[in-house]
Amino acid sequence: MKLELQGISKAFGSFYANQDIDLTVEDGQIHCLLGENGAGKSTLMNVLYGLYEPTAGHILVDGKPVVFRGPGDAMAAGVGMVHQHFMLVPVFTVAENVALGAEATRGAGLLDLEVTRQRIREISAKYGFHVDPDALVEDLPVGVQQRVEIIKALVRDAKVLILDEPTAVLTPQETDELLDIMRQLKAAGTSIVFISHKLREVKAVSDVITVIRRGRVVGEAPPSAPPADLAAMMVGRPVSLTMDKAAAQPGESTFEVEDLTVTAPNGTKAVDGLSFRIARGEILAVAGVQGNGQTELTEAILGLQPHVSGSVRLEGRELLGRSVKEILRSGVGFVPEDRTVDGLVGSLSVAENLVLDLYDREPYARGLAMRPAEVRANAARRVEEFDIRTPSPEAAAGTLSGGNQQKVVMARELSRPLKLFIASQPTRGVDVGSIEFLHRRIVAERDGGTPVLIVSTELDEVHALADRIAVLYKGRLVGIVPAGTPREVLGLMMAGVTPDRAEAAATAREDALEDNGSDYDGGAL
Amino acid sequence: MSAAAPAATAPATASAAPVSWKVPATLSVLAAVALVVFGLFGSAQTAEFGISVSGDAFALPPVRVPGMATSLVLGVVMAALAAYSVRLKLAGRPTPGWAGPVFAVLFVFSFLVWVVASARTPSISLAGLIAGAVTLAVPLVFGSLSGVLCERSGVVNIAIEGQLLGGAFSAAIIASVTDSPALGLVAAALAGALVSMVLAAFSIRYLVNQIIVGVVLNVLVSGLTGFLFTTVMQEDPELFNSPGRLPIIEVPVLSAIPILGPILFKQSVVGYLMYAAVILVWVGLFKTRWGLRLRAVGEHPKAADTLGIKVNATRFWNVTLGGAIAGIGGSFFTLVAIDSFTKEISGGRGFIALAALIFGRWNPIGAFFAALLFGFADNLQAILTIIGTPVPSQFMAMMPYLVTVFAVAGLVGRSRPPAAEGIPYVKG
Amino acid sequence: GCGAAPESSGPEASATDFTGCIVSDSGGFDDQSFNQSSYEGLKKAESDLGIEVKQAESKSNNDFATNLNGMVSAGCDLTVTVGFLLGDATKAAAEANPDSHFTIIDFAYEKPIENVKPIVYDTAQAAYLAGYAAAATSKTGKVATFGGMKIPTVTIFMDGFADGVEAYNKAKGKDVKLLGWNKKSQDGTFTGDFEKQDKGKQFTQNFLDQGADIVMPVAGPVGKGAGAALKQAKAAGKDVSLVWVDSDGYLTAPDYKDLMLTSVMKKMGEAVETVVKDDTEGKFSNEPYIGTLENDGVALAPFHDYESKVSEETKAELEQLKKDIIDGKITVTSQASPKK
Amino acid sequence: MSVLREIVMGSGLVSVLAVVAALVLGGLLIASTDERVGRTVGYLFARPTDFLSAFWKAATGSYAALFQGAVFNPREGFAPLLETLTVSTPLICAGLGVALAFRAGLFNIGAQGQIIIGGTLAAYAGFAWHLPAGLHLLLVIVLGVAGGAVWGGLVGYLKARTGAHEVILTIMFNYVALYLLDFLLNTSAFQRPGETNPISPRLDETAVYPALSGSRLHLGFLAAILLTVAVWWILNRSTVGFEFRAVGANPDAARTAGVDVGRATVLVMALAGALAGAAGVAQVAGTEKVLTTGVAASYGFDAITVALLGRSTPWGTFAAGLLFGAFRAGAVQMQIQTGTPIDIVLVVQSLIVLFIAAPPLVRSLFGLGRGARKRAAQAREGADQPATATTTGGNA
Ligand SMILES: Nc1ncnc2c1ncn2[C@@H]1O[C@H](COP(=O)(O)OP(=O)(O)OP(=O)(O)O)[C@@H](O)[C@H]1O
Ligand SMILES: Nc1ncnc2c1ncn2[C@@H]1O[C@H](COP(=O)(O)OP(=O)(O)OP(=O)(O)O)[C@@H](O)[C@H]1O
Ligand SMILES: [Mg+2]
Ligand SMILES: [Mg+2]
Repeated sequence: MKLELQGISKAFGSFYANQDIDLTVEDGQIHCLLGENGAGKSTLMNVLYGLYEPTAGHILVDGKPVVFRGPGDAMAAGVGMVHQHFMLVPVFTVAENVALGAEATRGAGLLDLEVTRQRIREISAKYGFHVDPDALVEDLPVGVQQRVEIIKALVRDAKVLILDEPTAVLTPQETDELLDIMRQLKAAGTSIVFISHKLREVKAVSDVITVIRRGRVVGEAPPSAPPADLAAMMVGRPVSLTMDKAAAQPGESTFEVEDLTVTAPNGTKAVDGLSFRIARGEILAVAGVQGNGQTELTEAILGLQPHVSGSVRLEGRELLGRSVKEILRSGVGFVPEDRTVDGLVGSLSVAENLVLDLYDREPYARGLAMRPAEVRANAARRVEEFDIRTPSPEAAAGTLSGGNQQKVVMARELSRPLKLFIASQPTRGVDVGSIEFLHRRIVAERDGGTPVLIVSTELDEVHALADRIAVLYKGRLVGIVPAGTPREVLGLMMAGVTPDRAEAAATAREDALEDNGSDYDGGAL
Repeated sequence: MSAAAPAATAPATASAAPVSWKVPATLSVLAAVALVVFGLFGSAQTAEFGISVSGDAFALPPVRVPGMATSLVLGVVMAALAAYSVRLKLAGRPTPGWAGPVFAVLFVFSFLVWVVASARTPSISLAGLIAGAVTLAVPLVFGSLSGVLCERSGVVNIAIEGQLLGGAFSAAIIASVTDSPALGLVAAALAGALVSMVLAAFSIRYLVNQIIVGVVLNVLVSGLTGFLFTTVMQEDPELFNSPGRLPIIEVPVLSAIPILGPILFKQSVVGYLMYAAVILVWVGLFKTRWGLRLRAVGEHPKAADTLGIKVNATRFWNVTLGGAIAGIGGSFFTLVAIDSFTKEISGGRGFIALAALIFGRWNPIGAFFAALLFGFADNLQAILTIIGTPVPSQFMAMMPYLVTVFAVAGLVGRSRPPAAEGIPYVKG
Repeated sequence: GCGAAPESSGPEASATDFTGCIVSDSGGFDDQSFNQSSYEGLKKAESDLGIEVKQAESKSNNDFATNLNGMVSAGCDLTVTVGFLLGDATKAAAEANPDSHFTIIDFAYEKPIENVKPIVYDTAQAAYLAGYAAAATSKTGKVATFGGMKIPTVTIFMDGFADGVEAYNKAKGKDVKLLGWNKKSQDGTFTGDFEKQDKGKQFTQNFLDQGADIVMPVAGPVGKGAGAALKQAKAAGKDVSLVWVDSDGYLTAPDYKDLMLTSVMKKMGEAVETVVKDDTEGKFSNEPYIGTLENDGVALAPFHDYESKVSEETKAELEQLKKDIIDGKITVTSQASPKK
Repeated sequence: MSVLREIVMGSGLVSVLAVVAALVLGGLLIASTDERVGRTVGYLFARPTDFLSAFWKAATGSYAALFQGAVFNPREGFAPLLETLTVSTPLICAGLGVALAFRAGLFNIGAQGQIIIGGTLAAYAGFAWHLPAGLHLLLVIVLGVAGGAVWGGLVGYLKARTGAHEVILTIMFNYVALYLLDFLLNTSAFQRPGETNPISPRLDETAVYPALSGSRLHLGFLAAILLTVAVWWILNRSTVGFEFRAVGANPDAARTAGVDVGRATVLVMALAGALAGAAGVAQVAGTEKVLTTGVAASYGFDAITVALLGRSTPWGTFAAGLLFGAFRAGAVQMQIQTGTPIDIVLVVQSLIVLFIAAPPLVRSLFGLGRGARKRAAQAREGADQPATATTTGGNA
């Protein structure tokens, strides 16, 4: 199926997220969209999928103009979409999620899930998915959830499949598998629109690349184009793709975790006998696929997890068993992985969020009374220092853009004397400029002599920040490796392979991997 | 194809769950109470339980049990269960699912034997107790089913009370004017649906906080029915407030089965509708396309939207349907229980229904049993005051409410509402 | 609407310029109990005597004082207040407005007030007769009563009823049991409010299940629930009957008239009308009115359809009991009886 | 703050129009059941002016009476306004309790029970003990407030400990409180000597709020103002208030920031109960001066509407309390003067709340339409109500 977008514009109020965009996706083509945060990629795809009505422009399917009044129309026309944020009902089973909206019934509206299960099994067999139709989606790892999303599209006979940042949450291995699947789909005649920030993948799989900047198409490029050129096209200026920082000057180890075990509510050990140390002036980055115990590890250190055993000592003081407040007071800075859930109170002002864990201390409070003037003064300082783009410090934090929300959290946590700094996904969803800034702040904190624990699923970020890298798999420590460890090795470790075996396997794989995929190692874009 | 594809299933390293002391501790305390209070300090009188009411086909003789001895035996069994639960806990394993209900039944039985044996007239009709529990539960069940439909589709329904009251009023006035209780039933459903439509319109179309709308609708319906009662119905009760009653329909033979017969096969249309509604809503919610979509818009409206499901329309019509169901429940007051309307005839039962729905974890069957538990406790306290307990009547009247608090705090605990409940869906 | 317009619509002329007013307690004028009876008495005075009537329903206790003040300023000559809850408010209003007259139903003051006439009832006397009649009529040997809330104006019915049953047992050497009220412990079965009629029905069903065949609900509208349960039982072939309270249920609750053994009447409407009449004639006094069997303020209603089912012997005994009570040979006691 | 902002943003006009719309609808209802209107409708086509004038008279007559009962009448001047303030006192206090809990993400349906328990303790201290003036009243207030606090705090404790839903708990506790009071009023300790009516002795003169002479307005209203200020301070200027708001808007983030959510839950429910307890004190030591089972009237439930109408802000609640107080006070006069059933006031009240809550509806009714849905969305975002509190099921 050939899909054409002609002169598409989409305005939100007076702001144009897409302006006069032309895009043609040929039959059986993998068409890649590149662009920085907020460039308008998702908006364009939402228009294509019938979720947004375009302000101007047409969509043509096989040369004929079509109007999509809703996703139903788009699906009927053969367009399927896997959203950036998964559109799965967590409490439904895989089969229920797949059936939803296109249910097979046995008269009288009775669901016939068996039909759906059968289809899921067929598709799973064809593409090598391992998906249990009766598993609850909320119990599944993200990689599998993503396959469910793809199955949803395939079940509806999608001829054009939109994949919006499908690899953001996957391990390198899972990513490779997904790329394989995409090639198979392409071979079967499905067109794919693929959105990703990771140039390595884009180059590996796409037939043609379109770059979007500030809502406009700025050019097309072949997959063979050098990464630096692509990055420059996206951002509109030359970009340095590597982070340079001075070598660490580790001091004594003041943060020690010993045999830490966290039992999840369902009885599984989310963190299983973990031991490591971090020295002053050192960054330990924890890599691993989401859901392998990173969340529980950081939350256990902060005292947020109920069933914990082992020992966590900071400067010789045991932290386990203390309240969150005591732990924060003892000098732990904490950036949670999901800022909107755990980091910010969206309806409170930026100023209030900047003292969210300091509100009852001098100078922001005296006794029971808070001191609004101090809170305001602090806000003015931090907004300035961290370049937080907000209409005013009194604006509700929830109205800021994602990157700026993240800066609020970081500003708060980095604005007091720390003895330990923990940050999960410190730059998730943040644009290049801000990433650079936040990374520099983290490194500065390290250089000030604070032990730093970073958790990130982005290998690029791990590489950029880490002095040492720890890899978690199913709650266990697979190993701690030095900073320069190649991503292939890390990828295998993230799948549970021990460091030495991973190294061996990675060397073997590298030879098999396609052309220029491995010479490009950095690239925060 | 990647050669190293790991099996992509959930990591399921089963190991020692963090079993809490809650269940073993609760069971132990209850077993001790049963043994000591019901057993050792129980009355030695013989307790008599009637299991047939006159009219049953095969009238069974009442069951008589010695008070103290029975309670002691039951107490020992409960203590054993509690000990088992404690042992499992010590071994780091949870108490099996069957233990709770079994224990509850034993406890209730032991309690019954104890109170009956120590009453002035140590004899109660078990059949009557249970039949009455169902009767008292009827409006609660309808009310909580309405709540299930609304909240499962994402709209908080505090207006159950108003829906019941509106249903009761319309049933009375329409049945009176048309001389047809059946039409009254239809009118009740329509009135409930109308209340619901206001709830839906304000919360979906105008994005008004759903709790505000619910609370206000209760007041509105109360005021409106009160006003019309005074100005219209009271002016000519013959014409406007004598709806006649829906007949009790007995299924021959089956209705004569002891205990079960009267509750299952000797009901008014509304009573049968209740069972039908519970089953239909359950099947509908979990086994049909309609239910799948309904639950989807209540859990993740955006996902439903991306699959071409009209979120707000789905919500609107299901909230309306819920109102219709509650309206039918309201007709119970004026077409079944008695045959006239008075102000506030629903007497706060909408709020109990709300509690039952949460207690029943947003599940029709759960809500049904929660309502039944409430009806049981309520009827039991009534019967106990009749056979004469030394406990002051006001404390007996508290029983159903205290039982609910105990059940919710002690046994049920945290429950998970539909994820998108209370949050209006705005596209884009 | 397409009738002809009337030529002129002058105001209805009132016969006197006397204004009679009434303030309810939170039960409201449709409580099918004392508010309603009193209100109907006043309405009767309106049509019989041509007085002007104003009414104010109280939604809560807070409204009492406001309503009373409103009545006074609306120029009420006599204001009827209903129930002990209005005791304090009536006293205050009466003392503040010595020229206005008041009468209060079901409540008497320790120290009489110049311009307030209490109307109280020794309801237990009539309930005693009802209890005797019920005990004599019961086939199962069990009779029952229940209340809406545990307040003296309710329990006085139950006390009298209990004594009547007891008197029958003593006289006949029988053991008719009373369910739902224990006079000694002053506790029993209550539905908890005067609203939930379905609960009244269920409670009555429970009484039937426990073997009772005659039930006296003392619960305002909730009594209808009892009627409904008994009607259903009767339809199922049971021989059951109802004892109504306050008014003659045969007339005021016609739905259940074929169940109506008798009623314990407390003639508040008549009393109110009399007080109004006296006042229009300038004969107001603050002398408490105590309704008794003697002055026919309380009475046992006729048996109506049950005339043939109650034995002549019982009727004669009831006559005798009534005489004995009037003569003071028998005193029916209740904690809630008005003090003379 | 939100009231001011509203006026500035032009929704003050919408509020006025909402009241107008509700009054018109209520007027239609009053008129349609009026006797004279009923008669004129019989010859509507023959002489429609009769009908219209009867209609107009019925509606405006009722509202004129309402106004005279609530604000001003020629005979008594502004005395009715004092009555309005009196009636609004318990509404404001209990409304503040509901609002405070709501801001912390808790839906407190339990004000009714909290008023009852507070009122009971306060009344007992007032009639059973005989103490010097000043001290006596102080003790009455302390006991009443403490009673409400315990009753509310108990719900908070159960929720924090077991996760039981506060909606269930508060509903059940209302009933338990009522029956407890019913029981107490049937014991001689709570009855008047020599009587068996369930009504307590009058509170000692030393135990009641001093009243403004010639009216029922008592010092409890001043207490209500002080409490409004206090709640405003707690919510906007104190560290605990900061905790409450954070917990209410995002309990996860609050927990991560070191707030003890369980402790905050207990504390906020106790404070909410204390405020409702103050409403109980206003009842027994202010207006009624005795204890009966009707001590809470329906204030506990009205308080929910008052709080929500006031957008759960202290001054909004205060204003909504005054509005409802005016309606209650006026309704009494309306009933006496025109015989309009008092229930109509409930209808008008609820219509006003519905209209005020849905500005787009009012705009379209008055032809002011502009992007109804969008503005509604913004209004919702701007509202100070936490998202979590709009579910019956948040397990904060
Ligand atoms: N509903 C909306 N209302 C207003 N502005 C919007 C809306 N949706 C998106 N935008 C704006 O449109 C721009 C494009 O957003 P879009 O989500 O398409 O970016 P993107 O290219 O997908 O970015 P990312 O790489 O972060 O996913 C952003 O500036 C965003 O703020
Ligand atoms: N639904 C919306 N309604 C109104 N404004 C919105 C909406 N969504 C986003 N915006 C505004 O659009 C701007 C960009 O938001 P978005 O988070 O998409 O930006 P971004 O380009 O991805 O920024 P960042 O890189 O910092 O994440 C912000 O100022 C935000 O307030
Ligand atoms: Mg973004
Ligand atoms: Mg995007």
